[in-house]
This record gives sequence, structure tokens and C-alpha cells, in this order.
Amino acid sequence: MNYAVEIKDLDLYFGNVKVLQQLNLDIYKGEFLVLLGSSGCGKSTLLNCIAGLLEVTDGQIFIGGNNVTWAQPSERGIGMVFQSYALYPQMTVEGNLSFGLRNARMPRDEISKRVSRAAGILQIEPLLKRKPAALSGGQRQRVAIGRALVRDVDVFLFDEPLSNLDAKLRADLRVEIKKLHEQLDNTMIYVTHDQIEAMTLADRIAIMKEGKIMQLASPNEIYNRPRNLYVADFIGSPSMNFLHGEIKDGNFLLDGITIPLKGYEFAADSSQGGKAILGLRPEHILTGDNLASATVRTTVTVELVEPMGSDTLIYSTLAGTFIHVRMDGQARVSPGDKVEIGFQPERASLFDPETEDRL
Amino acid sequence: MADTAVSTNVSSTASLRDGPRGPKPRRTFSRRNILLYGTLFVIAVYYAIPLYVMIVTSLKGMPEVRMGNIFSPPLEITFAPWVKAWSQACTGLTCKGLSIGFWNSVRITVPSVIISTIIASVNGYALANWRFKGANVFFTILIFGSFIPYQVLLYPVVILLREIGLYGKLAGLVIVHTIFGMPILTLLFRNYFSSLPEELFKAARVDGAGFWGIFLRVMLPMSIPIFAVAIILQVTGIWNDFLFGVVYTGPESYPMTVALNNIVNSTQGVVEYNVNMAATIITGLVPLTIYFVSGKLFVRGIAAGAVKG
Amino acid sequence: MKRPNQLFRNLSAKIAAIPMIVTGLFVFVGGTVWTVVYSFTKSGLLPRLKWVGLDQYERLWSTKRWLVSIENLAIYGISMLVLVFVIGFILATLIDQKVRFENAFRTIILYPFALSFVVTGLVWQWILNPEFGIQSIVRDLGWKSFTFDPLYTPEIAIYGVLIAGLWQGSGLVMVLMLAGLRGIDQDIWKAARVDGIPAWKTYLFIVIPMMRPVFITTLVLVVSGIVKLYDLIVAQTGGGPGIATEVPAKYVYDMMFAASNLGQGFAASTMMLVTVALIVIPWAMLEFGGKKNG
Amino acid sequence: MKTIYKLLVVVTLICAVTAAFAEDLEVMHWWTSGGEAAAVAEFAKAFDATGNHWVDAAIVGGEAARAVMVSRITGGDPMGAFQFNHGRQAEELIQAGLLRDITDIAEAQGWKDIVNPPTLLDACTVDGRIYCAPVNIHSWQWLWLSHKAFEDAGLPVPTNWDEFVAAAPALEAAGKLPLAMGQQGWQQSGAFNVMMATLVPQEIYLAVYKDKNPEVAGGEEVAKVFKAAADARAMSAKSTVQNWNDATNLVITAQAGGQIMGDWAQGEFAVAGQVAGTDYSCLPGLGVTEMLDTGGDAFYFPVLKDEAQIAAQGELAALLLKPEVQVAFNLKKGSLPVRGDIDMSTANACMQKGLALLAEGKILPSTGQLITPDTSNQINTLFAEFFADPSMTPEDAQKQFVSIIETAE
Repeated sequence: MNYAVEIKDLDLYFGNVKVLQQLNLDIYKGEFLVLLGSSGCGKSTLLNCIAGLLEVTDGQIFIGGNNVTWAQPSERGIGMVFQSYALYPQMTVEGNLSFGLRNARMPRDEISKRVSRAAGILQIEPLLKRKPAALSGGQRQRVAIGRALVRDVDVFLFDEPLSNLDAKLRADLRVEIKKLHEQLDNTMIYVTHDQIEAMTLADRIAIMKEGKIMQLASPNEIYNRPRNLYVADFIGSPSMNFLHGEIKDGNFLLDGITIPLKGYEFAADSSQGGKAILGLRPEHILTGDNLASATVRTTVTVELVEPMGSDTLIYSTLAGTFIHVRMDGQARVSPGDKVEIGFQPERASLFDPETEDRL
Repeated sequence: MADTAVSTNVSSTASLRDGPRGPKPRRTFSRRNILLYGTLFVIAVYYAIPLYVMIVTSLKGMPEVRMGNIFSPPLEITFAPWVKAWSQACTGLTCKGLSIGFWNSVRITVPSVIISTIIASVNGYALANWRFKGANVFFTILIFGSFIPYQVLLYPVVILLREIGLYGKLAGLVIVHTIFGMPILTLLFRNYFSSLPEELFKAARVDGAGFWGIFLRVMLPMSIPIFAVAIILQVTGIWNDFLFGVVYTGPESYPMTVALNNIVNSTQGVVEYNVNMAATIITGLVPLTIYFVSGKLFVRGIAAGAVKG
Repeated sequence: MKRPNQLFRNLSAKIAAIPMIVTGLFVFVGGTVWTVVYSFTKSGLLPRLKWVGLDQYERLWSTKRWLVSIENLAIYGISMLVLVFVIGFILATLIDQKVRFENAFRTIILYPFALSFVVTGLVWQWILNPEFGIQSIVRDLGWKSFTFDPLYTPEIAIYGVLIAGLWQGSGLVMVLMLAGLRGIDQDIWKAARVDGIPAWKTYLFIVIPMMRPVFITTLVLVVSGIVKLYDLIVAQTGGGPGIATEVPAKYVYDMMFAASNLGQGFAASTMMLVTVALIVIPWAMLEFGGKKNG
Repeated sequence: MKTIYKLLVVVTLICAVTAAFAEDLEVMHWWTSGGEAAAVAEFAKAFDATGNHWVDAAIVGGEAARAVMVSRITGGDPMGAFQFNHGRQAEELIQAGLLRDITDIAEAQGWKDIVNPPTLLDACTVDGRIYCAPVNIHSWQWLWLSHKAFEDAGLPVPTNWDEFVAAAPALEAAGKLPLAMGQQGWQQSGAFNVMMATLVPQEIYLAVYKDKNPEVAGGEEVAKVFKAAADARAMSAKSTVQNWNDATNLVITAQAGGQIMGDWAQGEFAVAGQVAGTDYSCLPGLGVTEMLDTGGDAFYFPVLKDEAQIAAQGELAALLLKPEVQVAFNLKKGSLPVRGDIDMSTANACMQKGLALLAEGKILPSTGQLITPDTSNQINTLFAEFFADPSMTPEDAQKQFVSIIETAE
């Protein structure tokens, strides 16, 4: 039994609205799983179902091998961290950490042991006597994590924990959560709409859309081999360029340009050809010195340039489609220039325009 | 940790195992529900009974009122008490029922609501967006004014009205309602205008609009909801007023509440409870209608009126 | 370029604020000062500046009716405050349990608030009338010795008024409390559930302390309503039986307009003002003291 | 255009008519019970007959009405005329110059010679000028008894207060309320004053109210009156009605044995079609000391500016004491006329009794003429409390009474 959380055929309806449908998800022990998706995709709802804060319409939930479908949240062996921190405002930090334990009639010394351990891990000892109102956003979120920590549970649930913080703090805390995970080695399920958080933190990412999991895989896999158009479009910034064309005899035909698909790993047997969409990440369009490794080359006219320091984005039109290309930060281009670009078919993605699935 | 590169087949159906599944079964008649709905039901009855008694009694004839109990439904429905309450009930020599009071109340309420809302909205706008020197002092005075017991100001206002020659006239009462409604309404509008994005105001100023231009063309169109709230607040408040009506108007311009109290307490011979009840319902009809029709807005109105200070 | 005259800056805004300034200064400040000043005079039917020092206050505090009025207001006020809060909060929590027909329940509980005190007073006068109200109904059902006639028993008459007052006012408190409850971050509830804290404890130790602003607003609102208590008494009991349900506001009115003793009425209303000030000023300090707030 | 033109014509017409003669005069009063309303209608009829128009402004309850009248007069919105109890209520208004001096009308009509008793006109006179027109004499000292109630209880109709008190238990046994009493201070203190005027020697009444002698007020004799008031309290313990006419109605319908109330109660009996002597009895002076006070109503006229209104005021003032008006009004109202020179033979038995007493000069000043409204308000409050609270002993009440009299002016 190496699953920490198993979700089986989960349905959740709010009235007639089907928020989650026939959802299955198994999460390994010690895994850091991120539920990623735009708002309304059901990711938070799923987390709430796991926590027992929402009653499921059908299906089962197992945590640590126990069927907890009907169990109270506090009985499920989970700790949860909320976006708004949800600290009890009139209690001190210590009170916040210990309230649940005191309520469970845990012995006093055990409580203080756990509180000081959590405070130690999160480095919030100096704050213990303060009230939440006297803390910064980052400190509050640490306390909120601490509240989950003292519960001494195997599964941690994070509901967009960093969304209320500014960019700098978010990055800092992200690293800390990652460290925390390595230190504690317990299972973490983390909901976010931020792909950077997802990519950096996750062992596996579950990308959700309309109550369904679109793809469940490692960040690397999701980035390189998106399973469908939605995932491909969702991950990456700026997002993938999509070029509409046709597959014929092992080549992708694009408005006069022929791109041989040799080296491309087809996901399904779809060599017979037909209409297709070629997806190219801006950073996978080669320019300048890298052009050497490209199998196909063409020339486009630069329309707009966005220098970003580390790299430069250029906008152009290829085969009637607006595309963006990521160039070296030191590249000197200006609108009107002709630039030669090239592709590597093995780094591209192909999608069926009908099913939107990866070919 | 498992091989993270393997993507799980998402759409496949995992086999369910034994044990709990789906929602935790709940009896419809759980103890909690019986307690909850039972309590709510009893409470609802307590709140609903007076209205029920009023309606039922007002539809009975006098003989039935005398013999029956107040909770039994009428054996024979008659609208005569309503007619009488509306147009025939007497106070002294005048037997024109509540209709006069009703029209008086309309005549008092309509201009009072309009004027007080206009003045308060302009006040609130000036306070929220223009912040001239001393504005806060006046605003604080105004807010404290809302806590002064009316009795303290009762007589000074008599003098004030006498000095401007409006004592005992409808216009006088309109002024009184405008004055006493001002604190809450001003606060309401000030808070609302403060909540609008300031950029809007700044943009309008850059575009060269003046005080009134911004108010009429930028602010007003955006404040329909708060106007609705203010109007609901004022209509019910002014319609239900008794004290000011008694003190600042004469019998020929008594508002409906005062007329009701007079009719009910001016008995000649037998007390006609059915007529009294009908009169009471008629008096409450306007605010009740507003309440039932505007529903959510009414709730917002009182909540907004409540956040004074 | 010459700096424009300070006085004419924002001129339109100042002009627009004239009604407010006039009301604030003339009516609220001026009126209050006027009343306080004349409370030290021997004004009868008409106001006269004939100084009598504290005579009016001495008489006021040695008048039984005033003492009874104060006592009644205290009884009514404290009971009303406690009960309206308890009832309002309980109702709000009941309704907050995601009950079915929530709108219907809320409508029924709140509608009395739309009615005037005059209507409220009259209705409850009838329902509490021993001859055909609740008492007679229960007696007709067979319990012959049942007695429930608060409005005709001086010792408890004020509680008869309280019943009506609660009926009219608790819906408002419920709505405010409900708004307060709904305004509480849902995550707090979730956190408490994950912590395994039972609902009643969550209400008591977490939610209620969080609703302090709503409680204070409601408190101020209810208190200022209590001090103004007048219409309800006039319509329901007329101050009777005897002087059992007299209240300060009615004393003021009767002194001014029926007894032709304005000075006495002014003294009594000044005392009412003092009472309100004792409640409002500490609240205002609490509310605005810390932060600069216009 | 057409409508505006029409409107103009109408407005002009109305203006012309008004200016010519018919003047609307607003008359304010608190005569709202059945008998009272019928009586005041007589005035209205007579006044309308002069070509003017009586605009009736009735307000329920004397106290509320007085409040409105005073605040309208002092508030600068005076009505044309208003009813008041003559006595000290109007003193301050007169001193403030708000009321019209009608001495010229009084002299032209020769009121000095016809008003009887002359004290009535004295009550209208301040510094030798006359400010009001007395319209009737009301006396408080009457006990009204229902024949049927006593019949039902198998008792003879009492002839005085003591017999009535003695009959109370039997009445109660028969399911009757012995004494009907409206639960309002003025009615209760009124009943007390009646007892003070009739159950103990007359000097006591004058010593207390006229001389404001606290020793007498705290003395033996007044203590007796308080004991009697306690009896009345016990007899009226189950009386829950508020208005005096509701109480009178209990007597009319034989639900109650009797009521202490002024002679205006007679109007209610008349409206109900009851006949004095057969359906009900009236005992002046509670059947103990046949003595009546001469309170009553008077009309005052605020100072106005509008000439036409002033003229209309004059017409009304003159009309109020006209013999035929006096007869018609007082018959309906159940009060005694203010002039002794008119034919009241159509009056019923009760009124005849009153007229006889008046003729004999067995009269007292009314409390309203002796004490200020403030004092009487205090006394009202005291008795409202006394009657509502059976635990309040007569001694306690008397103590408070003494302190009121001490501070009275």
C-alpha cells in the first residue's frame, strides 16, 4: 500500500452543476502533488472533498488506506492551509497552533512539545505571543502552516497558500515549502493556479479543467509532452505557438513549408495523415547560433520586439499565424528585420484539431 | 517515490472497494433536523401570528368577533371593516376614515424622501470626493446628531419652524424629516461614493467637469443601487413616523400613524375590533409592500442604515 | 500666478454642503445647547429665561414618575438588549445552517421591522388583552385558571411591552448578525472543522469574537432605539396601568405639551442626552480613537 | 391652455367668494365621544348658518389636544378658535399676548349680566380683560348608576356613595363590575377630587386646592378621602377600559354598577337612548353633599392677522352664548348652560338637578381654576399609580399628595 490518498470515481454535484465527474486520482506516499488549473476548474473543490469539507455525491476517498468517505475532517489525518490563512484572529499564534489540540484533550506537555517543534521548523518562535493582526502576510502563512504541522499528520493540503502574498514573498515561501516537504517527507497536495509554483514544487502535476483531470504527470512530461491542446496552451509563458496544417506522408505541411516529422514520437498511431496542429514553444524556435541544430528553416519578418534582459521576445507572422519567438537576450533585432528561424520536430507537439489530443 | 514519468490513465474507472461510498447517509428526520426545523417553525409562528390575527379579525363581522376567538378563521368573510376603516371611521366629527391620513402620509413622504435623498446624496458626494476644509468637523457633528434623542431637539425645532413660518404645515414636516434623516443618509452616500474608484473622479476632473458636472454625469448614473436603498430606508422610516407627525402637524395634516392611533383610541360605543384591525393593516400596507417587493434591497437598506458611525 | 483665495477653493462643494452645515450647527448643536440652557429656567407653557438653577433637576429626580420611567427604561433596555442579541444571534445561526426555505423564514422574522411602532403596539395590545387574546384562548381550551395579562398587571406590564419590542426589533438584529456571519471567511470554518472543533465551540470562541464590529454597530443601533422608545408605549399601554410603563421620552413629551412645564421637559430631555452620551462617547472613542478616521 | 384657463377661473371664483363672506374658520377641540361630537355639531351648524364655515379639527384626548393647540399657537400657526378648560391653563398664553382680547364682544353682548355663575367669566378675565367665551358648565361631582345592573344583582339602586360601597360585594357576586373607571390619570384624580369635595366638609377642598395648605392635605379629613379612594380602587379593580366613555358604556350596558364621572357622561346615556330615572340614576355630589364645581369649557381665540378671519372669530364668539345655541349645545352635551336666563325645561331629570343646584348657588370652584396644569398633571400621575397598584397604601399616597401640594403654585 504505497498510496497516501486514493480517490475513486468521485462525483460532486452542486444541484445540477457537475463540478467533479468520475474523477480518479491516486497519490503516492511522500509525493508532492499539485492540482493546477484556472479558476472554476474544480481543483479547490477536489481538495475540499479530500479534506472532508465537502460531501461527495458519489465515489470513495481513501487516506492512508482507510476509507474516509464519511469521516469528519478532523478524523482523516490531514492538515490544511488556506489561502486567507484562516487564523483565529483573537488568539495568539500559540493559541492558534494549540486550539485544535487542546480541544482534542491532548496532554499539556504533548501540546507544548508539538507547538515548539512546529515553531522551530517554521522559525516563528519569537511570534508565539503575538496575535495574527500583528503579523505580516508571510508570517501569518507560516503560522497557518504551523497549525497543520502540529496535527502531526501524513497528508498536508494546501489551498492556494501563496496567492495572497506579493511576488517576492511568494518566491521565498515557495522555496520554504519545498524545503519543508523534503524535511518532513510527508504527502502534500497543493492547489494553485500559478504554473511556476506547480512546476517548481511538484513531483507530479494534475492539470484540471471542468472537473476533469486533463493530464497527470511530472512537470517535465507536462512541459515537453502535453497530452492535449489545453495542457499545451496552459503551461508555458508565453504560451505555445499553434500552427494549423496537414500531415502527409510523414511530413507536416504548413503553407508551403514542409516540416519532416522524423524524430517525432507519435503518441497514437496517426501516421495516416490529415489535418493537424503543430505546437511549438517560443523557446523551441531556434534562432542565431542555435540554428545549426534545426532541421527546417525559414525566414520571418520581425514585427515587435520585447527585450526582457535574460532573453528577447520577438513577434512575427508565420503562415498567417501570429507567433512569438524567444531569442537570446543579447540579440539585436528591430521591427522590420528579417530573421531566420528553425524548428526541431522532436521538440514539437502535434495535436488532432478535432479531439484536441496529442498525436 | 514512483516513476513520475508515467502518466496515469485518467479516464479509466478505478474499481471501487467495499465500505462507505458517496454521501454519508442521513435520515431526513434526524434529531438535528427535527430540532432545527421545529425551532424555526415555532419562531415563525410567533412572528407570523400578529399579522394572521390582524387579517383574520379584519375579515370578520362584529358579532363573530365578539363570540369567536381571535385565532379562528372567519366563518363569513366580509370586507365591510376595510371599507369602514378606509373611508368611514370617525375621529370626532370627521368620519372619513384613514383615507385622509393615507393621503397626508403620501404628501409628507414623497417630498420628504425626494428632498432628503437629494440633499444627503450631494452631502455625501461633497464629503467623499471634495474633502474641503472643515468637512470632517461637520460630518462628525452630523453623526453625533443622529444619536441625540429626538426629545432634546423637539422644542428647538418647533421654534425653528415657527421662525421660518412653516410650523404646522406639511413643508415644515418635510424639513423635519430631511433634517433627522440627514445623518444616516449622508453617511450612506459618503461611504458609497468613497467606495467608487477615485480614478473615475480624477479622470472626470481632468476632463474639465466641475462639481455638479461630475455629480450629475459620472456619479449619479453609478449610484442607482444606493439610491434605491436610501429611498427604501426613508419611505419606511417616514411612513412609520409617529412622534414628528404628532408634534409638527395639525389634525388636518396628520400622517397615517397618528390617524390610526386616533381612530383606534376614539371609541364611540362599542369597540369595533375588526375595523381597528383593518385600519392597522392598511397603515402597515405601504411599508409591508415595500418590504415584500424589494426584499433583498430592503435588507441591504437596513444593514446599510445600521452601519452608521 | 496668484494662489486662489482659500475660501473660494472648492466653492461649489461648500455651497452644496450648506444644508448639512446648517443642520449640523443650527439644529443639532444649536438645538441641543438651547435645550440644555433652558433646562435651567422656569419655563412653563412658553420658554422663558427665568433662571432657577438646578431646581428642575431636583424636582425631576424627586418625581416618582421620572424614577419609574428610568427604572422601566433600564428594565426594558437591559432585557431588550440581552434578549434581542441572544434571539437575534440564535435566529441568525439557525438560518445560517443552510436551512431550506431560508428566504421564507427570514421574511417572516423580519417583516415586523417594516411596521411602525404604532402598529406593533396596537397589535400586541390586542393579543395580550385578557378578554379575547391569548389568555381567553387558553382558557377556552380548558385551562380555566390560566392567567396571562401582562398589560394589566403593573409589576410585569413593561415585559408586555418588551414582547412587542422584541417582536418588532429582533428581525433587524437577526439580519445584521446573519450579514456578520456570512461575512466571516469560510476558510475559518473549514480550519475549525479540520482542527476538529465542534460547531458550538467555533461559534463561541472563534466566530463571536470575530463579529465584534457587527455587535458594536448593533449595540449602538439598539441602544439608540431603546432611548427613543415612545411610540410603542403610547400605542400599546399609554404608560399604564397607572404609571407602570412610563418611559423618559413620554415624560418629556407630557411635560412639554400636556403639563405646560417646558423647563421640566428640558431637564428630562437633557438627562436623556446625558445617558446617550455616556453610551455613545466611549463607543466613539473605541471606534475612532485609535485610527484617524473622518 | 384650456385647463389652465379653467383653473384660473375656478381659483378666481373661490377667492372672490371667500373674500366676500364665507370664511373658513378652523376650530379645534377634543370633543370626540358620541355625545360630545353631537353637541359640537350644534355649534358648527349655528356657525355655518352665519355664512361662514366651521372647519372641524378634533383631536382625541384632552392632553394631546392641548399639546397641539399650544404648540400651534406658540409655533405661529394659530387656528381660528379653540376649546380649552377655562382656568389657569391659558394663563401663560394670555400673558404672552397670543390670545385675542374679546372684551369688546363680551361687552356688546352683555356677558357680564347674563353669565351665571359670574365666576365663569372671572375665569376668563385677566387684568380686567376678557379672553374667552365660556360655553358650558361642567361639574365633576356625579355618580352614575345603572338600574339594570342593580336589578340583576337583586339590589335596590343606591342613593348615596356609602350605600353604593355597601352594595359592591353583591354586585361582584352577580358578575358585575361595581365601579367602572377608565385607566387614565385624569379620570382617577377626578374621582378623588369629587370625593374630596363631597365626602368631607367643603372647607377642606378649598384649603387644599385654593390655599395649598399642606397641613390640611396631610390631615385626618383628607386621610378619609384617601380611604374612600382605596374603596373605589377595590371596586374598580377589574376595570380595564381606558377611555371615560368606554367606562360609561359599561354602565350603560349594565356590566358595571356605576361610575364617578362629570356630567358630560350624560351625553353618552342620551346617545344610547337611555332615560334618566328609569334606566339610570345620577347622584350629584355622590348623593352625600349636593355640591357642584363649575368647571367647564370655554373658547379662546388666538391673535390673528387676517382681517376676514378676525371678523369670523368675532361672529363665532358672539354666537356661542346665544340662548338657542346654548340650549341646543348643552342638551346634547349634557352640560349646564352658562346663562341662567334661558329655558331648559326640555332638559332631563339629571340636568334639572344640576340646574337647581346652580340656581341655589351650591357651587365650588373647579380644580382647573385653582391649580396649574403642572400640579394637576402631578396629581393625575399620582392617582394613575394609586389606582393601578393595589399595594400602594392610602397613607403613602397621601404623603406624596402632600408634597405635591407643598410645591404647588
